[in-house]
Amino acid sequence: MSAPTLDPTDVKQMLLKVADVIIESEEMLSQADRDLGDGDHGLGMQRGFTAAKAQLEGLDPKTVAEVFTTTGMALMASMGGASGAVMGMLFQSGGAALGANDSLDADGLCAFLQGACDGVTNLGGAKPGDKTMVDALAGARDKAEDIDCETVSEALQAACDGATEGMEATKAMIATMGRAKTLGEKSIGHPDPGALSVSIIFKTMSDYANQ
Amino acid sequence: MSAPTLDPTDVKQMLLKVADVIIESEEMLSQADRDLGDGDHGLGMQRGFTAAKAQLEGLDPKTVAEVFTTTGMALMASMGGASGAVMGMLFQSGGAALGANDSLDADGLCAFLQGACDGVTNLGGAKPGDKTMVDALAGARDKAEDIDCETVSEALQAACDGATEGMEATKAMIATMGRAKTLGEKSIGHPDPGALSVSIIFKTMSDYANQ
Amino acid sequence: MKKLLNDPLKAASELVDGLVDYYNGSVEQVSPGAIALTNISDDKVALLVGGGTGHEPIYHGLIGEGMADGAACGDIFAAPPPNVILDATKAVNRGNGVLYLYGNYSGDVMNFKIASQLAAAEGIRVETVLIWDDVASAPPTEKEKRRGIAGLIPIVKLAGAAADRAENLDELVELVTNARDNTRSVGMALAPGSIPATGKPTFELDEDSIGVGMGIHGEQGVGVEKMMSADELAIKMVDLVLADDLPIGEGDEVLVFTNSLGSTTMMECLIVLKKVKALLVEKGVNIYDVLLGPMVTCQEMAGISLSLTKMNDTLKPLWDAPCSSLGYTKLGK
Amino acid sequence: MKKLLNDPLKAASELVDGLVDYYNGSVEQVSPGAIALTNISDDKVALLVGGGTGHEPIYHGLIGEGMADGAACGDIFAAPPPNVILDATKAVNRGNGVLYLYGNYSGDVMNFKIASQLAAAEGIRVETVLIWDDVASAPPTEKEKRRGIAGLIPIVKLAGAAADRAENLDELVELVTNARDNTRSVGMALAPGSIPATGKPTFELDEDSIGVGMGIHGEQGVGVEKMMSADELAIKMVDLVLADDLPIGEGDEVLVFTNSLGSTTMMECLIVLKKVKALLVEKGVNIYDVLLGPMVTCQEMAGISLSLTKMNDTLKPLWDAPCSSLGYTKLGK
Ligand SMILES: Nc1ncnc2c1ncn2[C@@H]1O[C@H](COP(=O)(O)OP(=O)(O)O)[C@@H](O)[C@H]1O
Ligand SMILES: Nc1ncnc2c1ncn2[C@@H]1O[C@H](COP(=O)(O)OP(=O)(O)O)[C@@H](O)[C@H]1O
Ligand SMILES: [Mg+2]
Ligand SMILES: [Mg+2]
Ligand SMILES: [Mg+2]
Ligand SMILES: [Mg+2]
Repeated sequence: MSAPTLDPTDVKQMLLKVADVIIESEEMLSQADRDLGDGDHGLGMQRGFTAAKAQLEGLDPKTVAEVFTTTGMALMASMGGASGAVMGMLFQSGGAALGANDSLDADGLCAFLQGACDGVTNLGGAKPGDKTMVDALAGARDKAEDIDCETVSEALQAACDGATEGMEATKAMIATMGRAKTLGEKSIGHPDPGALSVSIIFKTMSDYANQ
Repeated sequence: MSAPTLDPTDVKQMLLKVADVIIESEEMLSQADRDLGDGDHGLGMQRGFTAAKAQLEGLDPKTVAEVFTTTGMALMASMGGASGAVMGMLFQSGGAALGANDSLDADGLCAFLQGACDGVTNLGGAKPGDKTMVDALAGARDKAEDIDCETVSEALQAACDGATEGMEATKAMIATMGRAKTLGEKSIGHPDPGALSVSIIFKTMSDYANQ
Repeated sequence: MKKLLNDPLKAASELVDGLVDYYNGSVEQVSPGAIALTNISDDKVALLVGGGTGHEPIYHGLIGEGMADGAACGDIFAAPPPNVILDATKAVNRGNGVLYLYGNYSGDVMNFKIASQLAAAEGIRVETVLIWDDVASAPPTEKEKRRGIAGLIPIVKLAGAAADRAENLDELVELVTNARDNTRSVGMALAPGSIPATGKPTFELDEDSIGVGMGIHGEQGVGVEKMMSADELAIKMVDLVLADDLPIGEGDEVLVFTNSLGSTTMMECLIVLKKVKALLVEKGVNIYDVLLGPMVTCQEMAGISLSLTKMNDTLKPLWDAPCSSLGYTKLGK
Repeated sequence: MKKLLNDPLKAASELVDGLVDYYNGSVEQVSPGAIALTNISDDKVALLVGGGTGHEPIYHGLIGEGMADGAACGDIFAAPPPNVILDATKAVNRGNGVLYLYGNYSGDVMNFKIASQLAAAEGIRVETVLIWDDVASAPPTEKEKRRGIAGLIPIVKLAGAAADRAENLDELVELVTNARDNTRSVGMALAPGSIPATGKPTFELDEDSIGVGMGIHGEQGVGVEKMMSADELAIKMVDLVLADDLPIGEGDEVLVFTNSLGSTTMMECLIVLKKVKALLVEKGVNIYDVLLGPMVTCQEMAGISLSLTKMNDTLKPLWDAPCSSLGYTKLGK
């Protein structure tokens, strides 16, 4: 499959897949947070996507937006922590930008990414370069916009590449945001855990659409 | 020297020597208390005999009793803990049994030992066999009484032997008294720290009189 | 690391249940993690605190008579989600608005921010005062970047008394801002606590080093130095606090608080207090009252912090009022 | 082991100085180690506590309004010498006699015994109540061999209220004996504290073992078992206390106290409390009040103890009275 668009049920399947991969990545994400923060990022993401999965499984979605906002609400309500707020906001504001569309195309993904970026930046004030998940998220948005994609699969591939680059770039940055992220120089060399999560999310979405 | 009697100044010198040896034995006594108790016995004895030394140095004794009771009071007031009470009492009640004598002979030593045993037993209720300093003290008393000594030097040698035997015997006993002395079976094999102190005290006294 | 837990991942929810048990009838859990006093009076301007669990007795151990009215509890070391905060907000609101008072950490700020939007949408007026007492976390010109540490104990106590007196939410904001703006702290880390879920240490620090100004999760302070004596450390803490922008000197009156970060003993807090007091008295500063003990902790972390609150005529009667909670209790003067 | 000390051998004297600083005018040190409240009323029957230091906040952190009038402080883990006890006795005595209330350890018993003889010689009437709440330290038929552990917190609080009411020393003895005889405790050791002077551990325990009924210095209990969950441990503690000779069952009212031995966190105490309460409620026992936190400690020892005090009509008003001290403070009911 290399789908031009995804319907609400596809998006639901795609996010269920994201949930599974994130849940499996608990140890890796926690380790990343141990290097930079308080070591709980994997646990929070696991808790959040377990809740999201339960919500999604019972959902019969009419719109694409619904799938994303349901995920966002579930993350927001169950995770707590910095990442609960920002990951929840990513999916909620991203979803809200999609209106009542019943399919996700390349333009839709760009709108989702822009909405997600705006929501998260508004909420937490982090800008690219602050070594947060915003680096990966803005990377995804920029790349997906730059390349003039025809299909959602291509756009997701671009978002995945952009998120990965953004995440890779955090390794060289000094952390300035977040609870335990004031290691200063010592934070250099490690990727931001939230950025790692975002890159995993878009990689899994891209893999789903391009499988 | 193998003195038939000791005058008050000799006794003072002898106890100053005891103070030095006990102070030097801090680590050994603390280690013994670590094996069986809370590890502070050497520190307490060091504190006590440092105080006793200061008192004795300023003392111009008229009676033998005075030297012992001064030592006892200093130990009692400065040490605290179980050993402050029992070691203080040893010298105080032992000294009190000597009346106004201006020299210490073999009979005097026996009276001292009997007084010391009575005082300590009265205070703490420990009997020989309970794995306390009473084993060494009663051992000293019994041996000094058994052998019909002519000189105080001989009597001190007997007290030293008796105390050492009493201390050695505590190794095979199960502790039943004292703050941290309820290790039960595990206490077997280790000498009681207070008994060790008592054996050092009489060994030093005997060495002084028999040097 | 031996810990008394059942399921490490349920530690937060079990400890909140236990907290409700501790309060033995005077506190209820309105939804998981949202707790409130059962006897909040009808005309009260409500005070809500909250944050991650695992730092007991803060934050949720600070509710009670003359203290906070409710708390929103997150998972271990994690800010509470907006819905938990909203539920707690609804439980304490008596129609006169709710003050959110919590430590300035980005997770907490974001979740409380979303919660206040949700509350506003339900017609509940909410205001926020952020606690940012840690002088080692940013320069005085950037207070909004400072972390909230042990100063939150005197601040919440003063705020609790203020909430009992305030006519309206604006007055409460003003009183609590007064308390917050007159409080400064600095912390010294000796050894990490452990993360209950994993047993791993919360940060790393050499056996012979002290994290000067380090935060309660191991956040960077003003440097790492060689282990020092209690007196040297007291001098360093007093210097760091007095060098800040709040003038404290001759004739001023202060609350002094030596807080243990967990396993540092009261013995050590008392020894440090002795030197801190001597230094302050030397400078002509008067001690209005003293607080001491493990109140803002990070599991069995070793370390200590010093907080000073400069008293004024508004704060004194607030401090002198009685209060009762798991974390801090005092008789009235 | 990093510790905030100056001279390890002076830790005891420095911490007592710091304690006087903590009390900020309401306590004075009449001679090294002997401390007393400054405002004891003229007709009071006085209450004196005491013991080794290093277990803060006990014993000396329990003086204050509605608590003890004075304390005799020994060196670290060592009973105070008779002269320190005597000085404290004289400082608190108002001519109506003094009650000595302390834990049943042979060093303390001997030193207090000598002190009471010295006090009698100076015409001061002294009586003694020994605290022996540890059910794991001897069978019920040999109470006089039992150690005093965390039960001393509720007992000293009840005694403090009793001392404010008692007409004479005999009445005080009777009230305090009532409190003592209705209190039972058991402790569980997880890891040793350290001896401040040497940095060495106070005892040894395998990484996967728990000392069941072990004393606060590592004294033998009823056995060593494999590490267990918080719930299992709560069950074990409740069983051990309820199996003792004090009947506690359906309809009875108890104070419940989960004490941390030092570095065990409030989180863990709360989780254990949750199960303890469930077990008691299941048996129809009513919870009169709850105490929780590190109050009877041995440096940074890890472990927990459970104390239950069975309430009766004499003890209830004593418990409900307000009190204030470093170790325990409560508002009146
Ligand atoms: N202000 C912020 N804006 C965007 N992302 C943030 C912000 N603060 C923190 N984050 C993200 O949250 C991640 C940490 O999440 P997590 O460890 O779950 O929460 P906490 O920091 O509360 O323990 C960081 O790696 C970072 O990507
Ligand atoms: N009741 C007693 N009678 C005689 N000696 C005792 C008694 N209790 C304790 N001791 C002695 O005290 C010694 C312990 O002294 P020390 O370690 O200084 O005091 P503590 O037990 O208070 O730490 C024991 O080795 C024992 O010989
Ligand atoms: Mg984290
Ligand atoms: Mg000892
Ligand atoms: Mg966290
Ligand atoms: Mg001792």
